[in-house]
Amino acid sequence: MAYASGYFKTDYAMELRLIETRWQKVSAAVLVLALGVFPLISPQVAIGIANQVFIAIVGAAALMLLTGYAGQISLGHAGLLAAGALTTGVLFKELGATFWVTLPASAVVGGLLGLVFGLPSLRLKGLYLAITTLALHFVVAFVGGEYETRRGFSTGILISPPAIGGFALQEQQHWYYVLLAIAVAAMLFCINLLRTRTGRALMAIRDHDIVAESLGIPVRRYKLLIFVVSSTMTSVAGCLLAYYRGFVSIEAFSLYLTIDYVAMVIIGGLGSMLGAVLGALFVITFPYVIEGLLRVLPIPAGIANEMFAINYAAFGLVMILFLVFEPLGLVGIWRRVRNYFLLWPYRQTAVGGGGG
Amino acid sequence: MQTVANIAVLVAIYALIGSGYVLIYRVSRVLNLAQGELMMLVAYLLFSLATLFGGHPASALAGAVLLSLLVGLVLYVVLMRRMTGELVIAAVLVTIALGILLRGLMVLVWTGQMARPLEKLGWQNSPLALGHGVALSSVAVTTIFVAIAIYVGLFVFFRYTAWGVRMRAVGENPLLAAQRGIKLHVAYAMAWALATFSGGCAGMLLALDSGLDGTMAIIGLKAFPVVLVGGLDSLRGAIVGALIVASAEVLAIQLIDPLVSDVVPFVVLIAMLAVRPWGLFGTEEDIQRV
Amino acid sequence: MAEASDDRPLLQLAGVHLHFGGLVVLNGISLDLQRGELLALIGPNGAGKTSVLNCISLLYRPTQGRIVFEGEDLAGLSPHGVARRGIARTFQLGGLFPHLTVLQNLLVGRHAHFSSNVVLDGVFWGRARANEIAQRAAAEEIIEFFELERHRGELVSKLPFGVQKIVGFARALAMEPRLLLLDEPSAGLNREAREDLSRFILRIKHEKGIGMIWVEHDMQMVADLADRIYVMDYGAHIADGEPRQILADPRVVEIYLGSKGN
Amino acid sequence: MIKRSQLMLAAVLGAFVSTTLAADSYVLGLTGDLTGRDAANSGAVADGIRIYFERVNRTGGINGHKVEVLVRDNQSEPSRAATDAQTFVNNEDLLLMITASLSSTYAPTISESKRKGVPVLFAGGVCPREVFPPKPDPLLFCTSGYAAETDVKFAVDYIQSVQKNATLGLISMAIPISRGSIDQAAEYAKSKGMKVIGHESAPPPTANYTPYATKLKEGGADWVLSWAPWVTQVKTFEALRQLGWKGNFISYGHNVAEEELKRIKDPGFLVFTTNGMFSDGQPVHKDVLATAEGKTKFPITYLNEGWVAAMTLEAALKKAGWPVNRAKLASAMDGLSVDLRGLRGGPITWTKTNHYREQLYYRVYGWDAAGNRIKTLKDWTSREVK
Repeated sequence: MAYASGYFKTDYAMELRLIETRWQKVSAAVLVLALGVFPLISPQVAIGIANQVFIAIVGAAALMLLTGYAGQISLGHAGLLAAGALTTGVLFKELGATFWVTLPASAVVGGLLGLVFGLPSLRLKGLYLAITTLALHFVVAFVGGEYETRRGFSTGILISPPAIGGFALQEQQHWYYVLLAIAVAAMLFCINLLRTRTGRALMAIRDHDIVAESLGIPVRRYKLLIFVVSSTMTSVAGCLLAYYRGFVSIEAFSLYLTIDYVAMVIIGGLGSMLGAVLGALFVITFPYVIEGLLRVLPIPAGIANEMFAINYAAFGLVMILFLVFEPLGLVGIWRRVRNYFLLWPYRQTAVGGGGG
Repeated sequence: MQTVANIAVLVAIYALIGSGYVLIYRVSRVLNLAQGELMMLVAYLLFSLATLFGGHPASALAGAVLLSLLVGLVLYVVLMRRMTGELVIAAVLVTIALGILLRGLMVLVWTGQMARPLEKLGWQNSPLALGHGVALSSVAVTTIFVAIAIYVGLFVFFRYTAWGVRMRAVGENPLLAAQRGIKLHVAYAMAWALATFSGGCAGMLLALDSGLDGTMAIIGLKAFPVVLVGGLDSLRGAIVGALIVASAEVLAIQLIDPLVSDVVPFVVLIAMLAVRPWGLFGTEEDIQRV
Repeated sequence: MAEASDDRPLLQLAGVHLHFGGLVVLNGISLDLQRGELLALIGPNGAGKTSVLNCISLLYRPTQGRIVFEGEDLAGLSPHGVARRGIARTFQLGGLFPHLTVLQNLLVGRHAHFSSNVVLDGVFWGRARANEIAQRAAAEEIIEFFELERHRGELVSKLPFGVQKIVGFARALAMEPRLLLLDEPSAGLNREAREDLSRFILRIKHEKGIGMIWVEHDMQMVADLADRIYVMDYGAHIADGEPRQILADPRVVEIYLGSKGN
Repeated sequence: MIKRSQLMLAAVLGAFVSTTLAADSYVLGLTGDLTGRDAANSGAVADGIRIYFERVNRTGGINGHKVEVLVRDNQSEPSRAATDAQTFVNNEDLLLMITASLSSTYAPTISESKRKGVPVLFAGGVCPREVFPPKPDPLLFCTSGYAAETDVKFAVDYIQSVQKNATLGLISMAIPISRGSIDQAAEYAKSKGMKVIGHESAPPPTANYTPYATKLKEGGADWVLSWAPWVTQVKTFEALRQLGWKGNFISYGHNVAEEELKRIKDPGFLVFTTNGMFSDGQPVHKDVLATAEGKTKFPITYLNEGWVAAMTLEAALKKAGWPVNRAKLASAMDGLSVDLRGLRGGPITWTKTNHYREQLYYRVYGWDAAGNRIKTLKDWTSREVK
């Protein structure tokens, strides 16, 4: 993917670099700088949105691995997020556990649940798998709800901010850097996974599971593996969400949350990690943008309440438009725009997009 | 005895909602997760028509029925037609998104408040004593009869009418059906219209019995385990599924703990998915196809 | 690759039956394949040739009979276990992963030769990185062998069908098998591509000493290349032996003429 | 393309700017269930507050400054409420958050308010435990009518005062707060020597309430008590009547109760409430009617709860003066007493030890079939809040 002429690869190790050309180095540096400076110059609200985006990126990347790359459709994402958050809440409330205990514990619980959520994938595909994971979501929600009610935490569990070496993580700015680091780490993990053996095996299973099997890939083991990996990541995202929000409540993990995440990977563009990032960014910021638009437009105060119904309907509409008119998602648009500028001033139809 | 009557009513409701899922799935292999919103929409349309023609309840009802068919048709032509040939899951997501859109629009148009179409029609939902100490509301009794009528109608339609047979053929093998000159889009559009109609009937009857608000969409989702237990592509399955789920639910309320009733359908569903994922009357190869 | 020195056959099928419901697909197929032998499997459409391959790679489980590879009964294995024992195959329609590049497809073929795990892959550390570089070099040899250099980075779905078939062949060879199952590799290829294909098959036989079962319709190619021919019809064995002798066999001629007459 | 992105940018900036430019007015933030399943309650509270402050602003504001209420919708979903609360507390000018939605949204709101020391007023829905005596949270205040435990005890006492040996049936919605309160009602009624025939709990979306009603009827209940969202209460009652049940049903009077009594017209359907109904015809009721006419999509009788909250807030802001900050407002709210002029049975009084109120006043309303109007079955009865 060399953009400039005069860049030559001299061994296979060079091909494994993520950032190759000078142009890429420059743009990466600009991106790092922009991300680093952002919380220093932005209002609190914007930093808060960014923080939500970072957590969503972790969850969306996990779902992208599972659905976009391994082809396993899951509607249990909210249940897995809930599992992580709930593990955190329970350990905090019952044992007073710290962040260093709850985070790994959430990961373990997520992994185990991933095994349970993944078992149906050995027999079922597509729609039926989606429905089974949906059913499992309801089981998690029921267990969580019963726990909260029976223990008298019916309006949710309040959680103290995580303390890292006596420093409590409370300010949006501080959260920003922590969550940014985690989101970047999650992305790197996924990108690495996808450019190595595991990732190729997953994509092989997605494209042609019988062929993959006859090439020596233990398909069943890989299906379970990716469910476990994805669920662990999701559960960790749930743990982060619990700390970031400062509360855990099973009602926060409704089916709509699953739909949000599915929307992220679809709108972003299935089969692309960049898509997971763009999707998370889009879905999280969308309501704020619509709200901002409606606020700029002259709307009589009397129908202020309708604004939210408009927001809600608009989300549905945008999702429909993406599914119908841009099945490649935001990544598809991004590639077209990029190719346009790469080839400018020559007019040419888009070349096949290999990257992402 | 009252328990039996209660089960019968719930079976009728679930079977009606379920028929909406089955009709679309059977013909076009798309799972319509906007079913709850569609039945809610039809119920609201009835409410508006009832407000308009308060004095003519029959014309309001007839209007709502016609509109339900039209809504299904328009939805297919404008939206779902574009999803033919796309990934199944993409089509399902479109229906989810459609549900979100519809719900937002309905709040905009009708607000979130409880609407009571029965009053607007000028009717009374008086209790009917059915003997042996059994009583049901008149709308509940009507629901049972409507469910029977619609199911009989659908069976006759699919077995004996030319278009019914064609729609079945499309469901079984669209390629072959198209080669035989059956217009796929017409069959799909009819499936959507019929599904909106029968689901809409459930919505209207529920609204007539106990009013109409935003929660109706969720009731649509509650009937979802029903069709999965019965088999997504079988009308007979929808009846049996409704029977199983409704009985389990009512008996759980009656004998165990009302709190369990909410989970029971999903427990039944998970058991079914573990043993026979394609449902009692579903076709097995569907699993490979999707 | 350990060269076993025993003179047992590489692969042995003994009385293999395959039934689907009431349908008899294979009816008592028995055959032996020696190391480095090129066995052509011929017969009219529906004779059950591909089913034989599917039984060997365990995509179908034989209803009855034994399949022994290098002295090991395959019955207890899974399909991926069979592949790891050294049996590779190609597919009639290519069976490629359309969203992967040629290089990635070959690397999937080398899956079993990696020794990393998911965690190492994720952090791209140590063995994972070393593996990627080493396997990349191995894949590059295959690319060179099949003269696929200029297609290396292309998505396979964008390649012409003929090239796709070669990539499928290359992917199977990338597995470093001792037995190669070829399912109509020449179908859909033009003459020039068929000549390339013949060259590859011969080079594999002579340079790598891999045993091959080759399902083929092109009788000219079969006559030119095969060591031995095995003829099937209606799931049963008709004849086997030297190409010259088999192609002259009246029963074989009748099957082919008869099937053409239909 | 460029145009659209510019518009987008303008919109986003606009959103930020509009929340930061309002520094010369009192800025309050309301997060409520405006389109979710509690919209009829919460939406009306939000409308009441909005309409009240519109009038305040027209007539010169408070201490010469206008009141700006930023409104956000949370659909009673905790994650949306968390986002709303976060947006509010990060708005430097915002003085106080108002919440009007189901209790599921309280935890995130409280959690955010603590981070930045923003006082919270619970203006609709149940009051959280943290506002009750003896040690209320210094930042949390509540004006809403509900009081869960005290409510159901009053109702049980009322039933017993009407019928000594009633057999009591109980129905809740399967949400924690409702289930918990009805459990308490069961315990309390048993301790009072009543016969209690179980506790039914219907999930939020229920297609048919008849199975629950059947169980209550067959259990032989002659009184049924419900403390739940309105749908569960009224649909269970209607299902009971469909079964031919002849007993009395008493349920908590949410702000929809007045319209519902007029609709149902059943002498056996009673509501107990802390809010006076508009049928009382107090001057304040006429004032609300005149002010809100044509400004809300809800029946005006729904607005009482919002009006109470707005009257209280007005008093608090007046007391806090100008300039004001979050801490100053919170301390002004400690030790505030607001005369509600007949919207409730008595004033709202907050002290350092009580951010709820010291006395609760209940009334029981029912339907007078002969007079075809709402009638008061039991006049204001006060209960000590402990």
